[in-house]
Amino acid sequence: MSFSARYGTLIGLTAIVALFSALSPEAFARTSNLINITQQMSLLAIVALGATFVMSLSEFDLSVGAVVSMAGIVSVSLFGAGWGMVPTIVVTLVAGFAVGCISGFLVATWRMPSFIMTLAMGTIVGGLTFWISDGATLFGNIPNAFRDMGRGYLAGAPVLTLWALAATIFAAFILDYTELGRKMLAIGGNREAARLTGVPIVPTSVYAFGLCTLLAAVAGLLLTARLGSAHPTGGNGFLLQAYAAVFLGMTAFRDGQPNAPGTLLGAAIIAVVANGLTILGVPNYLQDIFTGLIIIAAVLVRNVGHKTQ
Amino acid sequence: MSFSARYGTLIGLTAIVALFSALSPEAFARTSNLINITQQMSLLAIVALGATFVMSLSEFDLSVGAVVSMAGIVSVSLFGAGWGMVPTIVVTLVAGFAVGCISGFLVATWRMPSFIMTLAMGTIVGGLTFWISDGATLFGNIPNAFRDMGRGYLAGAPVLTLWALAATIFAAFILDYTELGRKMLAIGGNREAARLTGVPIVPTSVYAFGLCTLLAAVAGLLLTARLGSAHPTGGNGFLLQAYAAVFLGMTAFRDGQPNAPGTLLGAAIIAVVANGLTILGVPNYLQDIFTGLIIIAAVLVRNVGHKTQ
Amino acid sequence: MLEIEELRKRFGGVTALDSARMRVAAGRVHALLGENGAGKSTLLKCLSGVDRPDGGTMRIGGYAYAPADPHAAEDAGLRFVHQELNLVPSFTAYENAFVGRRYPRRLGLVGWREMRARFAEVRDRHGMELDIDVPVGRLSTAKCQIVGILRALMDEARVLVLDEPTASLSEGEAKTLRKIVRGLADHGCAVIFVSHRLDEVFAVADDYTVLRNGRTVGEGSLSDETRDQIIALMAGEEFKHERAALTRTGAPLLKLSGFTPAYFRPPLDLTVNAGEIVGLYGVIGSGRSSLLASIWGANSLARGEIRIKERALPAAGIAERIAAGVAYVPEDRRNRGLVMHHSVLDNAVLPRLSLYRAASKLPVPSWRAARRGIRRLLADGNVKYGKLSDRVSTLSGGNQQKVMIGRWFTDEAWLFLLDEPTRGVDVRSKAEIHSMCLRLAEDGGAVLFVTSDIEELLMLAGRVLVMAHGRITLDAPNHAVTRQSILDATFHAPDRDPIRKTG
Amino acid sequence: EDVAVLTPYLSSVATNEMVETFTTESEAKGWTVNVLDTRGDFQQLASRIEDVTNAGVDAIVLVSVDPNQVGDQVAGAAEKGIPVFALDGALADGVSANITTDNFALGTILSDYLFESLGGEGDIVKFFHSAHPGVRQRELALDKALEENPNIKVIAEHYVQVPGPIDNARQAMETFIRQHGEAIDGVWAAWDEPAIGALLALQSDMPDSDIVIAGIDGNPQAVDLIGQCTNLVATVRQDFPGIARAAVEEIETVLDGGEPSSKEIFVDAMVVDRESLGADCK
Ligand SMILES: Nc1ncnc2c1ncn2[C@@H]1O[C@H](COP(=O)(O)OP(=O)(O)OP(=O)(O)O)[C@@H](O)[C@H]1O
Ligand SMILES: Nc1ncnc2c1ncn2[C@@H]1O[C@H](COP(=O)(O)OP(=O)(O)OP(=O)(O)O)[C@@H](O)[C@H]1O
Ligand SMILES: [Mg+2]
Ligand SMILES: [Mg+2]
Repeated sequence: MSFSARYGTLIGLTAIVALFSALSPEAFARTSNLINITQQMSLLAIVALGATFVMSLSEFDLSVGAVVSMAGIVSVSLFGAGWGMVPTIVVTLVAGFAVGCISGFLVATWRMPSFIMTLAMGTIVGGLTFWISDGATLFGNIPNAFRDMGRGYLAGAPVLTLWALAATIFAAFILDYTELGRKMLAIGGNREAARLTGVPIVPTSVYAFGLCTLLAAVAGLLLTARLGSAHPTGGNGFLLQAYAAVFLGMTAFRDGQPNAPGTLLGAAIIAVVANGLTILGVPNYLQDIFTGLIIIAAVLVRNVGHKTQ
Repeated sequence: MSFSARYGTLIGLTAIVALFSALSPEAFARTSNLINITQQMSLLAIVALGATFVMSLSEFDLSVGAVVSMAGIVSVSLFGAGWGMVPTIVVTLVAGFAVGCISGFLVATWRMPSFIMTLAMGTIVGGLTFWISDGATLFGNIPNAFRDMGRGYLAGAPVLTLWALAATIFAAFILDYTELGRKMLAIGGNREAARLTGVPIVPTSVYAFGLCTLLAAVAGLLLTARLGSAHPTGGNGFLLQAYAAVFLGMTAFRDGQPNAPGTLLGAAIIAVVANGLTILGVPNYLQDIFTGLIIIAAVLVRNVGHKTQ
Repeated sequence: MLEIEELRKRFGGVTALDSARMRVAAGRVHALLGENGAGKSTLLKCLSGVDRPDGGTMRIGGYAYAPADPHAAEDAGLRFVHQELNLVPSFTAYENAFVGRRYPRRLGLVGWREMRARFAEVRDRHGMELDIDVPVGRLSTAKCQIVGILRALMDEARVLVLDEPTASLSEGEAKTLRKIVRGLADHGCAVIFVSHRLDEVFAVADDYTVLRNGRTVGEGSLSDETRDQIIALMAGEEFKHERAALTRTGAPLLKLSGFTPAYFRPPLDLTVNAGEIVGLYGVIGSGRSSLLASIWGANSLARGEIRIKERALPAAGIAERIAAGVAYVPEDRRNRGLVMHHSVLDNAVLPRLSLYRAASKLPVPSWRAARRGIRRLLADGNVKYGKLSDRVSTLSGGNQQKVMIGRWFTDEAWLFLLDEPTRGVDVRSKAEIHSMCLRLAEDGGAVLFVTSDIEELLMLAGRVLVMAHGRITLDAPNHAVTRQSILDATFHAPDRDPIRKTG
Repeated sequence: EDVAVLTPYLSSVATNEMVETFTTESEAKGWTVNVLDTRGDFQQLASRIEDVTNAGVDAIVLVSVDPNQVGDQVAGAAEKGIPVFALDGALADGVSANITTDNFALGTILSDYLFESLGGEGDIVKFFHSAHPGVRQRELALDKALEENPNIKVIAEHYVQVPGPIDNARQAMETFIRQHGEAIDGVWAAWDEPAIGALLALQSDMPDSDIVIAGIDGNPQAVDLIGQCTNLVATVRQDFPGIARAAVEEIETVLDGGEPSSKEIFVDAMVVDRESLGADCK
C-alpha cells in the first residue's frame, strides 16, 4: 500500500489545517483556537467512538442521537428531584447502556436489521425523553461540580478534550487489546465464520451496542454540563455526523475497518472544517457546500492512492 | 420457509390495520380515511422506492432528503422567474438525476463509502438549496395545473396515490424485468462476483444512484404541488423514514433483498401507524413510543417465523 | 491455439508469476499443475482479464490477446470457472448463469421463463442434478460448484478454463464432469484443467504444464510421465506419500444416539473412539456436512443425545464444544471459515484468543505472544504467506485452507471435525495435514472427517463410514472395504426418500 | 370539545410554552387537547392536519407555522366546518384568526434596545436562522435598523443549526471570541437559545468582558440568566401565555357560534431586562 493510501486521510486533515492557516493566520492558526477546536470536537468524538463499536459489528445504531438527548434530560430531571451527583450519573449511564443492550439483544437473537431496530429504538427513547421533560428545556439545580466536568481547563487542556482523549484510549483498548473487541470485529467481518469459530454472537453484540449507547450517554452528560441545560432533542444532530466521523476514520487507517484513532481523526476533520469556515466568515450556504466538498476531498486523497486492483 | 416467515410483514400490516379499526371504527376504518392514508404515504413511498435502487446495490444514498427539498425550491424559483411548467419540471428532474449520477460515479470509480459520499453530497445540495432560496420558504406563482398534479382525485383515487402506484410499478419493473435492475441486484448481492463476470460496475451504479435521486426529485415536485410552497429543508424528514420503509420491505419478501412491493408495504406501515395514532388522539410522546414498538413488532412477526438455523 | 510467454505478475512484494509459459492445443485437455501458491490461479486470472499482467504476451489462434476486463475474455470465446466460486447468493442458479451476460428477452423485458428453460436444458444435457429454483445461497458448496460449471457450459467456448472444479465434488459428479470435459475436447475446445487430485489429472488430461514459484518448470504430454515424476516436478524434490494404517482404538470420545441434524433426517447412532481416524464418505447432499455441523452444535434444529467423553452436551452450543476440546473446520472457507478481509494473524488467532492472554485471568491478548505462537503454528502447517498482517484473501486458495485448519492444531483440541479438509490442497500439504491427523490420533485424540475423494478416504481413514440420504449405510474398518463396496453403499436405496424439497 | 394542536417545532422553547399554556387553559375549560409535533416536517404536518380533520375534531390550532405552507389542508378543514386558528403564525384562507406578536416589531425592539445600550456605535455578532419564517422577519428588522444606524457594524454572523442551537451557537461564539476578541461589543441573537450559547462561550473564555447580549422570546432560562447579572442583558418577551390565553378565548367564542373578535390579534411584547426584573447588579 502506498504512502498516500496508508495515511491519505491524515494528509487530508493536515492539508485542510494548512489551508485554513494560510487563509487566516491570525485567527485560525492561533494556538488558542486550535486548542479550542479540540474541545469543540470532543462530544462528537465521544458519540462517534461509541458508534465505532457497532460499526465494528457491521451494524448501525441510529438511536445514539436520542440517547444523547435522553441522558441530558434524565440527569437534569434527577438533579431537579434532589438527587446527588453520583447517583444521578450512575442512573443515567445505566439507562444509556441499557438502551443499547436491548437493541443489541434483539438484533442478535432475532436477526433484526439493526438499521430499523435502532431507528425504532431511537423513536421510543425520544418519546420517553419527551414524556420526562414535557418537551421543555430543563435547567436549574445543576450542581457546579457537575458543570465543571464539562467546562474549563485542567492542566492547561480543556476538560472536554481530556474526556475525548480518554474515550479514544478506551475504545482503542477495547477494540485492539481485548478479546471482546477482536470478537466484535470478527463478527463484523464475517458473522457466520465468527459463529462457527465459537465467537458468542449474542453477548458480543449486546456489549457492542451497549458500549455505543453508553458513550452516547456520557456525551449527553457532558453536553448538559457544558450547556447548563438539557433540551429534549439537543443531541439529535450528532447522529449523522457521528457516522460520518466513523466512515472517515475507516478510510483513514486499517484497510477499511472501524478503528478508534481513525474515528477521532474523522471527528477532527468535521470540527476543523466547521471552525475554519466560520472564522473565514463564509456565508452559511457556502459553508455547507465547502464542508461537503472538503469531506469528499479528504476521502478521495486516500482512495486515489488506494485504487489498485 | 413457513407462512408467517414469508408473509410476516404483510400479516403485521393487516394486524395493525385491524387493531386500529377495532379501536376507532368510525374514524380510522372509514373508507375516506383509508383512501387518505394511501395519499399520505405516497411521497414517502416514492422517496423510499428510489432508495430501493441504491439499497439493491447494497449502498446508501443519504442525499435523498436534501434532493427532495432542492427539487421544491428549484421548481418554485423557476416558476417565480416566469418559466413554464414543462421546462421547470424537466430542469428539476434533470438536476435531481444529476446529483445521484455524480454520487454514483464517485462511489463506483473510487470505491468511496457511499454513506460518507452521499452525506457530503446531501450537505452540498442543502447548501445550494439555501443559496437559491435565501433560506426562506417560497410560495406564490405556482401554476394551478402544477398544483393539481399533487392534489385532488382522478377517477376516484387521490392523484398522489396514483403517482405512488406508478412509481412502484416503475421500480418493480426496473428491478425485476430489466437487465439493469438485475445487474444492480447482482452487484449488491456479490460485488466481486459481478465484477468477475463482467457486470459493468460504474454505469450500473451511476444509474442506480441517479434513479434514486430522480425519484426523490419527483417526490419534491409533488410535495411542492401538494403544499403549494417549498421549504429549504422541507424534505429532510424523509431520509430516515425512507430507509426504514426499505428495510421493512426487505424483511417482508424475497429473502432479504430490497424490492419494490416490500418498500411500498413498509411505507404503508409507517403511514398507517402515524395516521391511526393521530386519529386515536394518543399524546405525542406516546405516539413515538408506540410507533417504535409497532415497527419492532412488525419486523419481529416475520423474524420469529424465520428463525430457523 | 493458446500461447502464453514470459507472463509476469507481482502483488506488492509478492511475485506470483515470474516468466510463466504455457501452450494449449485445441481439442486437448491441458492440466495446469503446481503446489499451493505456485501461481496457477493468478495465471488464469490474467487470462480472464481480472488481473492485468505486468509483462509477457498471450496469443490466441496466433493473434495477440490482452483482455482489459472479463467481458473481453468472454467475447474472445473463453469461459472460466474460478477457484473461488463467484455467485450471487440471492439469485437462483439459472439467473446466476446469466449474470454478466445478455439475458434472454421478451418484448424487451427479462425473459424469466426462457432463462430458466435454457439453463435447465444445459443441466439436463450434461446430466447434472440440481435444484435450480432456490437462491444459491441455500445450496451446498458442491452444488454451487456445479452451478459455476454449468454457467461456463451455457454456450460454445473456444477455451474452457476450470480452476479446481472437482475440489468439493464426489466421485459420481467428478466422473460426470470428466466425461463432459472429454466431450468438449473432442469437439475441438481447448480445456485448461487445474486439480490437485493427480489420479484425476491422469484420467482426464492429455498435456500438462507445471508451475513452481511462478515459473514454468515442466511441460509435455502426460502419457510420457508418471505420477511420481510430476510430483517431483511440482515439489522440486522427491516426495513419497505414505498410506496411513491406524487401527488402534481406545475409549469412546464422541457418542451420538438418536441424533438428528434436522427434522427431515432419520436419527443416527455413532461412536468415535480415541485414536481413531474416521472418514465419512457419500455423494453430494447425503447429509455429511450437516451431520458434522450439528455435532459441532452449530445447528439449532439438531435434536438427540450427544456425549463427548461421556459428558452429555446440549444439542446446540458451540462454546461447550470448544471448552470440551472439539475443533471444527467447515468446507466453505470463504463464507463460513475465514474473515477474508482480515489479516492472517486475526484469522489464525480467532478460535484461540484466550490462549495468548497477557495474564491468565485477563481477557486481554498479548499480541507479541500471539504473533510468536501463530508464526510457529503456520510454519508447522507449511502455510505460505507474506506477512502476518496481510489480508488472508491474498493467500492462494490452498494456503487459506491450511490457515483454517492449522489454527486449531494447538494442545487444547483432541477431537477434530473436518469437512473436506484438503479441498484444494496440494499433494505435499495434503500429506502434512494427514500426518497432523495421525499424530493427533496417536496421542489419543480422534478425527472425524468428511471427504469426497475416495483416494483420500482410503489413504487416511482407519474406519470408513458411508452416508446416503442421511443414514449411515456402511461402517467398517479400512481393511474390510473396497472401492466397490464403498460405492455400493453410496447408492444404497432409501426406504423412503427422507429429503424434502427446500423452499 | 376536541381540540387538535399541531406544530412542527414543539421542541422549541417558545412554541412549547404556548402549547403548555394553551393545554392547561383549555383543559380547565373541559376540552380534550391533543398535541402533535412533526419535527420540522411539513409533509407530515399536512398529513396530520388531514387526519385530525378526518377524525372530526372541533377546532384545529396551528402553532408557529405559516398556514400558507399547508394551505390546502387548512382550506380542507375549513370546508368541513372546523375552525382553524394560528398561534404565532399568519393569516391564510380558512384561518379563523391568527393570534401573534409581530415578529418584525420584535426584531425592531431588540435591535433598538441593543443599539441603544451600545450607545449607537459598535461591532456586533449576529446569530440567525432564516429557515423559520418568523425568525426571518426579525432578521429583516435588523437589516432595517442597521440602515438607520450606520455606526453599528456586523463583524461576524452565524447561521445557527437546529437541533442543538445552544451548543452550535456556543461553538461559533468561541470561534468569534478567538478571532475578534475585544472588538466585539454586542451580540444580536434572533432568539434566546443562541443568545444563551453565546453567553456560555463568553463566560468560559472572556469572563470579564462587557459584551452585551440580547435575544428574543423570553425563554425562562434566558430570563433567569438576565436576573443573575450576566452579559445576557435583555430579551424581548413575547407574551406566549398571553397569546395562548387569547387563543383559548377566541376559540371558545367561535365554538359557541360567535365570530372571532378580529382576524389578526396582536399580543404585545415587552423588553425583559435587569431593570424590569428588579435585579440589583451593582
Ligand atoms: N491479490 C493478491 N495480493 C497479494 N498476493 C497475491 C494476490 N493474489 C495471489 N497472491 C499471491 O500470489 C501467489 C500465487 O497465488 P495463486 O492463487 O496463483 O496460487 P495457486 O497456484 O492458485 O495456488 P492454490 O493451489 O493454493 O490455489 C501466492 O503466493 C499468493 O499469496
Ligand atoms: N431445510 C431443508 N429442507 C430440505 N432439504 C434440505 C434442507 N436443508 C438442506 N437440505 C438438503 O439436504 C442435503 C444435505 O446437505 P449436506 O450439505 O448436509 O450434505 P453433504 O453430504 O455434506 O453434501 P455436500 O457434499 O454437497 O456438502 C442437501 O441436498 C440440501 O439441499
Ligand atoms: Mg489457486
Ligand atoms: Mg459437504
